[in-house]
Amino acid sequence: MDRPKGSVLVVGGGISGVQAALDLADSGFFVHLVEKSSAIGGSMSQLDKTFPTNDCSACILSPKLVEAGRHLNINLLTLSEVLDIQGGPGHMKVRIRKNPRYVDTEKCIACGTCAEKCPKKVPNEFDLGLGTRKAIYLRYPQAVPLKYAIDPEACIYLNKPGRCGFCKKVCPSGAINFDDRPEEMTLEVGSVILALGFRPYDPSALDFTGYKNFKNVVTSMEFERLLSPSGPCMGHMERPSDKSEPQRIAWLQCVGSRDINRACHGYCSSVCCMYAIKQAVIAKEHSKSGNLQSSIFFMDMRTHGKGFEAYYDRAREEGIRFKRARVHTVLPAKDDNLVLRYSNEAGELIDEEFDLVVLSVGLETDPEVIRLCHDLDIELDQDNFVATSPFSPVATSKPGIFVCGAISEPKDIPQSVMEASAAACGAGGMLHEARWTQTKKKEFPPERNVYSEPPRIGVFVCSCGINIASVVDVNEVTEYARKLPGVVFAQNNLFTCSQDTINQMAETIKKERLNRVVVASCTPRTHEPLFQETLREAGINKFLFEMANIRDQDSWVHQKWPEKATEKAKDLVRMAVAKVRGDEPLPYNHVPVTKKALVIGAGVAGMVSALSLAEQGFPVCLVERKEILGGHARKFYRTWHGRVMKEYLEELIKRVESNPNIDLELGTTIEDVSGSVGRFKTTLSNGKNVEHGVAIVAVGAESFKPRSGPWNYLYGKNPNVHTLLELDQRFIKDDEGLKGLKQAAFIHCVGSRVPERPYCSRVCCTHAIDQALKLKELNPDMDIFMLYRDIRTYGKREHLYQEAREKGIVFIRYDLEHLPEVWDDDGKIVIEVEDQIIGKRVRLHPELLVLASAVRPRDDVGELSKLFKCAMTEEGFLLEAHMKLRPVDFATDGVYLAGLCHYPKPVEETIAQAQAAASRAAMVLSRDSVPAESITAEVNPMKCTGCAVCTKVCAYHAVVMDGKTGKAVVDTGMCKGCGACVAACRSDAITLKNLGNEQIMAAVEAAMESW
Amino acid sequence: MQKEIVDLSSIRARVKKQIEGAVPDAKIDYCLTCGLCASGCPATGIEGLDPRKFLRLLVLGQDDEILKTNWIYSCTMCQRCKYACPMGIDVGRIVYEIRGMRPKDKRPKNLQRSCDLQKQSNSTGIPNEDFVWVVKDVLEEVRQNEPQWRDLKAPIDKKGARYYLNQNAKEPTVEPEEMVPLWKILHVAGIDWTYSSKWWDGANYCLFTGDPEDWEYTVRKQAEVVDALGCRYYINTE
Amino acid sequence: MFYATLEGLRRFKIPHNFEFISVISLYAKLIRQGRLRVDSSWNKEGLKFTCQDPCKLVRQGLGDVVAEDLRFVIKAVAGEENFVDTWPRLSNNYCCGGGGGALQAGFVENRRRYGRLKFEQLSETGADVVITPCHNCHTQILDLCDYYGGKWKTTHLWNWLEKALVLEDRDETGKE
Amino acid sequence: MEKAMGENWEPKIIAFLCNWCSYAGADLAGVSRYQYPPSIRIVRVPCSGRVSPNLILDALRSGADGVLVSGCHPGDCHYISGNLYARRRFALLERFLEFIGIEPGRVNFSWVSASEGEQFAEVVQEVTERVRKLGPAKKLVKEITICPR
Repeated sequence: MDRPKGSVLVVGGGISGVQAALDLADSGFFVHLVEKSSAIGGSMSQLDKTFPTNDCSACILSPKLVEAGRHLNINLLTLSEVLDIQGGPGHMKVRIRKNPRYVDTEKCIACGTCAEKCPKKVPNEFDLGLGTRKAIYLRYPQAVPLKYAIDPEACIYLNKPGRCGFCKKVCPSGAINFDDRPEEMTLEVGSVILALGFRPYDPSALDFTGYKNFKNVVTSMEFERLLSPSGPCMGHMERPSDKSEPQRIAWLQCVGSRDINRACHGYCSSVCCMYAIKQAVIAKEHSKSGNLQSSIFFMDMRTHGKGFEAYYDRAREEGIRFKRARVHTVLPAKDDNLVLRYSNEAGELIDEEFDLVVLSVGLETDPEVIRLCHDLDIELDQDNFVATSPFSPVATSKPGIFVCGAISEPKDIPQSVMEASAAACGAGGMLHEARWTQTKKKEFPPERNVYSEPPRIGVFVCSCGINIASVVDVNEVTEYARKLPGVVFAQNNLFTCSQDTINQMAETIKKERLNRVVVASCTPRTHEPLFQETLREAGINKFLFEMANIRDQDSWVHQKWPEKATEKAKDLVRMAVAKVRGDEPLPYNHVPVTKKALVIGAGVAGMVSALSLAEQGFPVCLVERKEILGGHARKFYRTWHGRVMKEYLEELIKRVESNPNIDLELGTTIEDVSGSVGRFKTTLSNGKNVEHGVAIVAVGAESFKPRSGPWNYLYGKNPNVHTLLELDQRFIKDDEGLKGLKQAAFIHCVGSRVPERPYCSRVCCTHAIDQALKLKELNPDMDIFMLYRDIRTYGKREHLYQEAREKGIVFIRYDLEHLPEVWDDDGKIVIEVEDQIIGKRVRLHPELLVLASAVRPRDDVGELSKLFKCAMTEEGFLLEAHMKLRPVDFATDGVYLAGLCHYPKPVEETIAQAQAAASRAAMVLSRDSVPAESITAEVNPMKCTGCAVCTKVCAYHAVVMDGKTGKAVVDTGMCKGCGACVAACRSDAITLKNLGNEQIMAAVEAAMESW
Repeated sequence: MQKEIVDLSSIRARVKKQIEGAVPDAKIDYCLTCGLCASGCPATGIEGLDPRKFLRLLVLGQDDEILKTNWIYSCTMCQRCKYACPMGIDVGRIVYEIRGMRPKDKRPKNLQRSCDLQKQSNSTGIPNEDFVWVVKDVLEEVRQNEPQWRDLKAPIDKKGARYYLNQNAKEPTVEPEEMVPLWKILHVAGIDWTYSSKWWDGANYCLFTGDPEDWEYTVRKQAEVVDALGCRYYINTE
Repeated sequence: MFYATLEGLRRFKIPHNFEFISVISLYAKLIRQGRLRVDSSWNKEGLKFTCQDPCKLVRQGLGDVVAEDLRFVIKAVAGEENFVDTWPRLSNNYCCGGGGGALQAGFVENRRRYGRLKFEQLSETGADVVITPCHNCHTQILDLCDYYGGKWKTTHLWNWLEKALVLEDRDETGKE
Repeated sequence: MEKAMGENWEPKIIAFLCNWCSYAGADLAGVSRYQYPPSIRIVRVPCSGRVSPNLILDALRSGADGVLVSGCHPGDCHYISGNLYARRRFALLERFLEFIGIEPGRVNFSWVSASEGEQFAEVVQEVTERVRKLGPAKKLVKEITICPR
């Protein structure tokens, strides 16, 4: 067979698709990223904030989108759909239809003149119809690509040629093309990733929610837009009926989830509890009155993720009300208010009035995605999500096609991002022989040495059509620039970013022997990379460049003051010129990569990571403190899908042991670590030194054993009291004694969600219920009681909970105020607990009591985290670089984490995270060197007093004290150029290259000159 | 305050099992105890119960309380709880079964009597001949007093009529003039219809006593009558 | 009760050759077909109408379709603008509390307590007339109105339909 | 005194904006066409944590009537924690400014995220008004020499 294709198709431009595309493109594969709408960003771009960090969604997402949009090895196909996929792994032919945009993306400068003049208003789908947009529109303000598109259904001209056509008349760059037609194309790729996400459940069919009848009943997605600063009410949180600010908001949970009656969705949507809490918290922040009362009506509060339980606790402290009740029907009240009537646990009926009701709608698969999967012969599960197996969580039934994100199960953003990397690992790993075969590489001429030259500055002033020129007198600014010291060339352009102007700029740099360039146009956030590349093409260092933002921050915001805007433009140009004068060429830093990985911990996570890398040809050193492989999973009977762990584990161990690329170090721990990404040196306890480019930490966790204290429940005192894993041991051994039991009981949350361990252990509800079902398999007549606080069988696991109830397993809820009492009556276990529904105490006599005890971090994780300079959470789990978007990276580059040391998780998520860690590691290992920040800090040892303040403020541990000299030293490979150390230095001994105090002050002083 | 203790050394839950035997899709165990039913049930609080508590008593095998409570006669088996219940549990159906478990002599007398009468012909127990006489008498009165309705019809046992019309027993018994508007409407529309002189009552209280055989018997009788007349449609006025 | 026959035929698999229909659906069909012509101009005072959705006919019977038919007929008879809907409504409407044999069972206090919700819901509409297409509902709602001091008139639909009938093709003698 | 300066007097304000949030927020104000007074000159810095007290004082010394420092909201920092250092430093600086006789309100700190275009315009409006009320910065500022540069 031929060598496989070195390219991958990613379908879906949401966060998971974008992440998968970036991982692949950065590890040697060419990516075609197909997106149905006119811009990438997906559902995440519609969110206001994200839990549990309350990050602004657009802020953390945009950089990734911009990166994907500009990536040389990502071919972005917007307004496109997959029609058909033929062939198998390594060689697939994909037919794609690209729908017309009617706007030439090469020419569109996103000035918005077209939309301003367009007479046709239609409901804006990005705001879920709460606001309007024009027929020519940007999907959202930060859209990537930042190009307008015409909605052919709404456009007057396209429906009645000869009418309207205003956009074409006013477009300053001639970008409108009414003759655009759909195109079909065939791409050849090696593998495919489907990242098609979900759609929010439409509650219209649930008449009792009042969604169709009452304006002030909105879905959670609509409420996200009402909160968003870029939404229809610009973040002022107005309720739809009268635009007033709601003072009392209620959230109704499980709308379209956990409902086999009306919604036909038996699964839990996993994210709604958390997003409802987040919305309640954020709404409180938005409230101008400060008196907002937020109430969440729920069945089980499912805050099962990292940091979620603490978020829930904090929300309660902040006064968010949590009502364990469900409302049958939303009732109308005066002034468009709403009344919720609910029965509390005591059975009392209570009526409460609200100004706004938010329906926490679940996630479901879009029918179009279902159709596509049918066409592609990809197996779906009973809920129409793509079917996957616990041991290959991102592989579909079709070889060579992978999935990530909510297409396979409702899940949150971190889990989706994790899976995106895992899918990239799968899709790229199978094509590893073809790495770098289809990628493009930009070649630049050698750079001219400009050190000895006096500044010869060129200034390019952009009119941006009329966007700048209609307010700012660009000619005056150009003339002014020409006279500034050091400036030898100044020119005004209609569109500085147009391809011909760019080419001409490169010529000018060469012809005029310019050694510094200023472009006065739009924002550097979108255009700096383009112009910097032009400098490189013209043979000068890209850091000899500045931009003056005379559009976004001048002409667009001072439309009423053209004279002052012109003065300001001159100032901005003068500031840029003053700054660029001091700019020096900076090195394009690179760190050479030692092509080897160190994996610490040989449980399932460590072994999967190691194998994923080894099978792509990368040598791995796998270190395990015990003498055997397998870790925690050895004690584990089966996954909740019913797959026996032992079979999988034995196979996995065999593969690890027989892989020639894996160097096993058993009975070994880590003694010391030095270096940084690309060039770590680690000393093992057996005295060996390992040089490696990356490290994956997968050291697992432990099961909490309540030998004493409040959660003891006779553990260690009565032989019939077990932890979950101890019962698993009896299952593994086929213990006959279990069959004869008449009654068994489980107590959930033993040592989890309690003051000393305030997090949820995520896995125990599902594990305990699966065990109860196993007991029922052994003896269907056994009476089984589950004493629980909230059942957290998120996602598809909800089916298991339902099955348990179907089989007659009885669930009794308790809370911290009403703990179950357990005592020993002459060797027999007795439990008493209050059933809050009937208000009576029930007494149980189980012959087996199982404690679903917490998963706790290992005590020695702290030492390891210090060695790798990684942070830990308060609870003692390892802390990733960013909870939302970098779930497998540490803040320290080149170090990744996977498995239980990150947070308790079931085996399928452990495997996904392990594969994700391998993908991230492969991004480094697949290259000979990795780029490092050029704008880095620099210490002047003459001035350094050795106070070490800089080392404390550096979040990246890039500044360390030199033991010999007692002075601070910056590791340029690790420095991110934030400048925190510069600001903190008391003796002015640290500076940031091209952003030193002198340079910033040069700009400030220049600003003051004419004022 | 010590609460009552329920010992669950083994759950007997006989009533629950009996219901599950009769109604395989009763789904009692599916209950999430979310309380949505109780929030929307007009009978919540009556006799200290609500649909959720009621199901919970069944699950925990509190059979004595289940069999004793008169809440089963406040629950109208209206199925509004089932309508929105996430699990679609039909409390009304379960209540029906429990009503049937009560010995006939322990049931509300009038309710049982209505069904017993229904089994003879109609729920008020007026003789069929009286019904026929009342219809004819009222029709005659209208024809005489209202000249524009002199050709109004109220056929009984008209074989081959396209439509069969039932009659709630309340009207011929206590307010016979209430029958007339419908006759007029059908007349104006040119509907070819007929009553039956047997099993003409449109209500059916045997639906509520809990004995399926009674219910079946009465419906079967109605169906036989309609088919014997050869009507294409059976118009129900309830 | 509509449901008694509908479900009885189904559950006990009783053989039959007829189609079981509701008089409400029939009214609606006849009006739509033009076989019944109605005119709301009699309602000069603008009497406001609302209705009960009988559980046995709507939620347990033919669903929202028949409930919408009911509204269609009332609006045709009393004038579009004179119909005030309830909430909840259609298949989700409250049971009046008279069904399920409650009227016969004798727990009067419980039955009225149950009906309190129905009474409040109907009162809130401010309607002058409540149409009850089921005899059980009719009796219960009459009682609730009387017991709790309601201001409306509880009636069947046929009385108003008769009032609104257009009889222009018929002369005084009754000849067509 | 306010009258003496005239209605048309525009204060000169230097704004240090972090690249990732506030600068993006300022861009969004432009994209959304929120209008604000042409009283500020923006200096882009990687992180609000880069802005040392010296830079703020230097800006005042070189003639600015006011200074605005704006960074990411707590928790949003692109560099993990830089904005928190900035916040802490600013709290200390405020007291120092009071000590040397600079009116509160000349130096301002705010959080503006990349999606808060309107908020950015509002912040500029507010800061401009605040500084306008204080009047031109006095030579006092130019006289002090503090930092060991």
